[in-house]
Amino acid sequence: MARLKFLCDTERCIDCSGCVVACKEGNHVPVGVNRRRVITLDSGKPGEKSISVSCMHCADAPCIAVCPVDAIYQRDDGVVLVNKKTCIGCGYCFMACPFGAPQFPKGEVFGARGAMDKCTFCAGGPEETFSAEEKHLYGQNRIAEGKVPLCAGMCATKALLAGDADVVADVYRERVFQRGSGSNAWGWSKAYDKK
Amino acid sequence: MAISRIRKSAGDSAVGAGRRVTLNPKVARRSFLKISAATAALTGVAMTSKMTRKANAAEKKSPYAGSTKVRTICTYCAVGCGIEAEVHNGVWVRQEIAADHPVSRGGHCCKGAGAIDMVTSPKRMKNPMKKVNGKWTNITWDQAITEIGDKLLAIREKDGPDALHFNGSAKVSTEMAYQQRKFAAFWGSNNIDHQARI
Amino acid sequence: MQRRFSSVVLIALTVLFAGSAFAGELQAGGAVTGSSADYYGQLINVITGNWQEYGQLFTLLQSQWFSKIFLVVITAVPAVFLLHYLIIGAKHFDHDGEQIYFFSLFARIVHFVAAISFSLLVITGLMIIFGSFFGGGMIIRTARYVHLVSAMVFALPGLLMFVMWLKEMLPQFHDIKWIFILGGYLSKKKKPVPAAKFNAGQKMYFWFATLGGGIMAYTGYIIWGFGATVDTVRIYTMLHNALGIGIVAFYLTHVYMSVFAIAGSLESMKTGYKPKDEVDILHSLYKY
Amino acid sequence: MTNSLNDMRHAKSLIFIGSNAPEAHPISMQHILHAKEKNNAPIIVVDPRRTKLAAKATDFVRIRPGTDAAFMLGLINVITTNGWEDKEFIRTRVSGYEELLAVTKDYTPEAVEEITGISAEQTRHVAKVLAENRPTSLTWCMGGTQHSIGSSITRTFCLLQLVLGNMGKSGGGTNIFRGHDNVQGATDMCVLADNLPAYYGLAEGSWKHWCRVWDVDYEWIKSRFPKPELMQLPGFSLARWYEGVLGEEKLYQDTPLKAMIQWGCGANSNSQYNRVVQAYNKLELLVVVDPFPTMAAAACDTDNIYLLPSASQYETSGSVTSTSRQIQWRHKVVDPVHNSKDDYQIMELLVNKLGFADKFYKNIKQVPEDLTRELGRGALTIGYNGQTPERIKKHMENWHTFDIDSLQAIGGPCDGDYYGMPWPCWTDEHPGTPILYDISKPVAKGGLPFRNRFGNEKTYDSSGRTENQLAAKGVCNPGSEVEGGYSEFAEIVPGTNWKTDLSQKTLKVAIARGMAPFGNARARCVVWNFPDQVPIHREPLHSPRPDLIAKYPTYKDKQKHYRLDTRFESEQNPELVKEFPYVITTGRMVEHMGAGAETRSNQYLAELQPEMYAEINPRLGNNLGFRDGDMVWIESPEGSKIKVKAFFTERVDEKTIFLPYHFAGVLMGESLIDKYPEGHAPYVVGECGNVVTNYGYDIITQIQATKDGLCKVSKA
Repeated sequence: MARLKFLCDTERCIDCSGCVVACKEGNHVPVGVNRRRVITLDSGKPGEKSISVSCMHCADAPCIAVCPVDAIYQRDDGVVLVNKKTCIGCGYCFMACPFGAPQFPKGEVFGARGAMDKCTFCAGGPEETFSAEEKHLYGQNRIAEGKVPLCAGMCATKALLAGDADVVADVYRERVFQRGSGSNAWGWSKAYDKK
Repeated sequence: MAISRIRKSAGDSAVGAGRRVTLNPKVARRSFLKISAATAALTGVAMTSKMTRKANAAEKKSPYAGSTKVRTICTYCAVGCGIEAEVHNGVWVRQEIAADHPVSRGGHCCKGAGAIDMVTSPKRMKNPMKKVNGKWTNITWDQAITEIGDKLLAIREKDGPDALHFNGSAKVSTEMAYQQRKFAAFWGSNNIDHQARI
Repeated sequence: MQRRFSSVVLIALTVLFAGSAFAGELQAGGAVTGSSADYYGQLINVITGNWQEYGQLFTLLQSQWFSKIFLVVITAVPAVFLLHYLIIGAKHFDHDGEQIYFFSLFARIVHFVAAISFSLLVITGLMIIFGSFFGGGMIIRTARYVHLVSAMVFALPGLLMFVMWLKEMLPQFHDIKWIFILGGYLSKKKKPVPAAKFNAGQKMYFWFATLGGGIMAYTGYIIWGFGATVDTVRIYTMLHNALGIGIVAFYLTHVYMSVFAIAGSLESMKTGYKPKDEVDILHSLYKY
Repeated sequence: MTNSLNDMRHAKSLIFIGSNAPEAHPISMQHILHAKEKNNAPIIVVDPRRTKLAAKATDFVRIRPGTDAAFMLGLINVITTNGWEDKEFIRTRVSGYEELLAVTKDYTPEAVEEITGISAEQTRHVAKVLAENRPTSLTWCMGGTQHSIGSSITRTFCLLQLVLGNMGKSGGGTNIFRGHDNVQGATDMCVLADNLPAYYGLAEGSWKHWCRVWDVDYEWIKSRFPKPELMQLPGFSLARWYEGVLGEEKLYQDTPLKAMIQWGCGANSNSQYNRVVQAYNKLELLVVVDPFPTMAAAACDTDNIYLLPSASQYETSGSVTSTSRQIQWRHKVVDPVHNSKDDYQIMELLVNKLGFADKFYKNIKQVPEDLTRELGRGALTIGYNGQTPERIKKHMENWHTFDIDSLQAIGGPCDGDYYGMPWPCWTDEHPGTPILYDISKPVAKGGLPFRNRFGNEKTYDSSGRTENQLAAKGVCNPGSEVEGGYSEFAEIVPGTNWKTDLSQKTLKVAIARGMAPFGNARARCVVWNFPDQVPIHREPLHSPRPDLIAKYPTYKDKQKHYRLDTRFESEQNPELVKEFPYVITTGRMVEHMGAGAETRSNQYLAELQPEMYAEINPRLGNNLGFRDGDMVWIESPEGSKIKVKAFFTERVDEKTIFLPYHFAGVLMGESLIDKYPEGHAPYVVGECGNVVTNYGYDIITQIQATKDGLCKVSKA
């Protein structure tokens, strides 16, 4: 069974936030909830690197493990989804997540957190596919349409790859190989410190 | 550690009876992947889109039945990225990935990814307006054009055409830009310029 | 004492501010300056913290241990008491004989308000822990709200009880002896046990309920609003759960004692009077 | 751009000067990073800031703002002293080279270090990298142009590419990334004070040419102007139009400006924006045509203002020209929303009202296609005639058939065409010109030599040397009838030349003969009609280096410069730096665009970048005694000031302060958010960075010098 994965190539990510807005605009995510975001390390310093982060749809997802109401589940293709009707907004998944992916809109009662919202890999949710309810609660179900998630599809530099884990890995491997293959800036001259 | 509680079956009843589409295991995956990976590396584009697309071909269905796709161009910078706008019953419902555009290959920055907002933003002007005694007032197009035109003609009469300056735009189409320059010429002044100057 | 008081103050604060904004919402956190990336750079520290250390520990405990331990506590403790009830049985005292005025009206009201809210806290707390059993959703969401309201309600009587009974609840040497003989509950004989107004068991429950309650209230407050760094929230959640285990155990004991093990003690708590022989035996050191 | 974004994939090295592609042109990075990865192309970024592009660079060169020309001349110095120049290219296709060398010999790496702050070693290193990795793609943006010597700076960029022989080659070229989506198209249509469409200028012949295209009587157009000489006098420029309203300076027209139509122009990209606001309030009539209210709506206190809601670009159609000179058709997605009208409708209403509709729309039956045809009929200089609406739309429909590397259609209905038919596209069959000045291809297949525009021979003032301006013998496009240089085509149709022959017979004849209609000449190093015939370094008007002002003084004051006088020498004051010690420079952020009226009205973009700030080096901030996040006042020598949040970052050095310029809605510390029409204020407002950008304008183009002013900073 194919497993769906994200991979962000930091050599290519330029911190343009295209993925962030593509996700929000496509799925009508409310302001304040970030299913995806770009993080820059060493901003303005030598060695500055950016990376786009969202739910990584972990194989052994800690969020699923800690959810007290089993609202989070994993599909056969590896996509981790939340059932917003079951979710109680306790925030345990957020504490368990190494990527800070779960997001909580403000609820109405006592400032409680609303149901958890996170990246769906553009695969909608447990409601009926393409139903108005699915769209309202989770956004588009592009996987059902046979399309890639918006963030990766709209990535400016194709830094963000999404799709079958094997293909993603192959593409990335090929890129890394290509970068190291030359005899100029990245190859021998670098290896032997030739100026 | 968490394996014990991960539901492996997508059809689990607790999750709801919703129809979920997963990748079709019948596709001879390995050989097919090789091809798509090669293409991906060649173009530098995440061609994995093809993977999911083809694998799901049998179950393909659109949430917007009968919608049309309009190819258009992003309105922000001069790179000229392609946009595929999906229009359903006269409404721009969503922005599709223009993966075949030769320059952008579906890519957008944050501005272009939110291009649809140009149409949907609640901040858009809704009616012609003028200020009356310091307060904004809605007026009709007729009134606006009549008042503006009369005023312009009066100024032209009194001070000549050079009393008008026209700031044109780099945001309009080439045809419109051409009309702006032509307008100035027919008005009788060279007082026209646009953002390229600055 | 210092700590105790600070937690008392915190309980009061919880009551004061609970209804208003739980300001610690993540989205509002952090000064927003510079580019988006810097913003998120700041944010991510707030978000994932030291996952390797605390996140992983939390995941392990939450996924593997807490619910199991709670399950053990809520099944094993009643089971032990069932055995006790069957083998040793309840203690019966003379409710028609001489009565001693043991609890003032004020104390009784305070105790009942505390009892109801505390029971709700335990019940809703357990509902959240076993949320999947109930299928989550609206029921458990309501349970969370009730949990919050109960905590706020409990804060006042908790605080009053603490002040009211503090002196009597301070540990004394005879408490050790009481613990050694387990309060005499393992024998059917009515032999005076070393205890003043409150025995060692009650004292332990008292401290769990008040001091522990204070910690529960504070940690709960932080968890509810994510009012600290994620690492702190993780630690507090673990603390909240761990302490909850003890509290639930003592709560069950208290319930068993008052409802089953000592016949008529529920009545005593209503009227304020205890039979003289009960006091002589179970609170032999009490000076009336 | 002489080449295209996709062609940058073939570059063997890339140098960016005053360009921050990841923020301003994010999608171009796809191709730039491809060159870096696939060709191992070194990326050299020359900028006062360590930008996001610098994060992807192999070499980052920190330069003092406004000294780009000195650095370029220094590179040429190193290249020529080491013999790394492309001698054959220079011999055959470049003129005035000796005169150039006479200037560059003074710009040794050490002299350059003194001016720019770039170490001599780094200058040598960069020169070597460029020499060893050809072709080099050179890119500049507003960082290179918005200076008082902007026109000289851009010329030095071209000169570097000529010396390296990188012009007209795939992977080389001077690739200016244009800002707005259709700034190339609008410039080509010359929405400019000093030109008629397609750069025809304002000469009588140009007017007559366009009158023929418009099918109106030249005498009638002439009668529309108050005086015939005003037809040939450039109007006010966007950079300084407000001076025409304020009346504080001498004007070269009889009346001050009293009315203003601002059509799709945010205007807070104008430097000294507070003066623009003053002008708004002095106007008798201000018409703002825009989908959003723009800052003008909030800045204008008087009742003189009208807001006309135009539809967005997605609610109308027309062609747009990208930075790669590709012409694409922007199809209409939906009908105009609310009570807005598209640009064409509004123009029609206005023209009808003003009473010249019959003449204006003489050739126009179908909008916008007939406009495309009409402008194509006239815009022969830059070859806008081959791109018919039908062809442009065909390209859009078949964009998947174009190859990403060559941009040429492989099979399909557009077989052989280059995507978007980059101009010049001389005829209906011409594929477009993907790379300008490329003599490796026949003209009919998209090749071109350098244009013969300034005569066939010239005696230089500086050296007294006379040089032939046509290309050397044997240098021409394949299939050229004349093997070598030749002049531009004229008199094929009597009384016309290739630019004015509306029958386009001249173009067809030239191409049939394998020749370029505009001749085959040399690229000039000496521009005898500019004040600096060979570009040299001149200190910014407001220079932080008073010691260098004496050595590299600015120009004499310029009279009659777009209907105004522009101060140069009299504005340059060596004492200024004592009171205003920090250099101020401005730029873009990726989340916002231009004046920001559109993007600040988008909730998601507003969320990502919600606040105006000033980038300040932590060392400078600490020395001045304020902390990250404190509010600071930034004051300009012109007396204007803004209150912004200090953002500490090492992107800028200790002498430079950077401001993004997209914000508006707050003016000199006072929020104007309540003055927007109710419900139309953007989600985020902020101080306009351009309030504190300094006086200073280029001597040729009058572009504003926003990148090298001075300022002082104090805690608010």
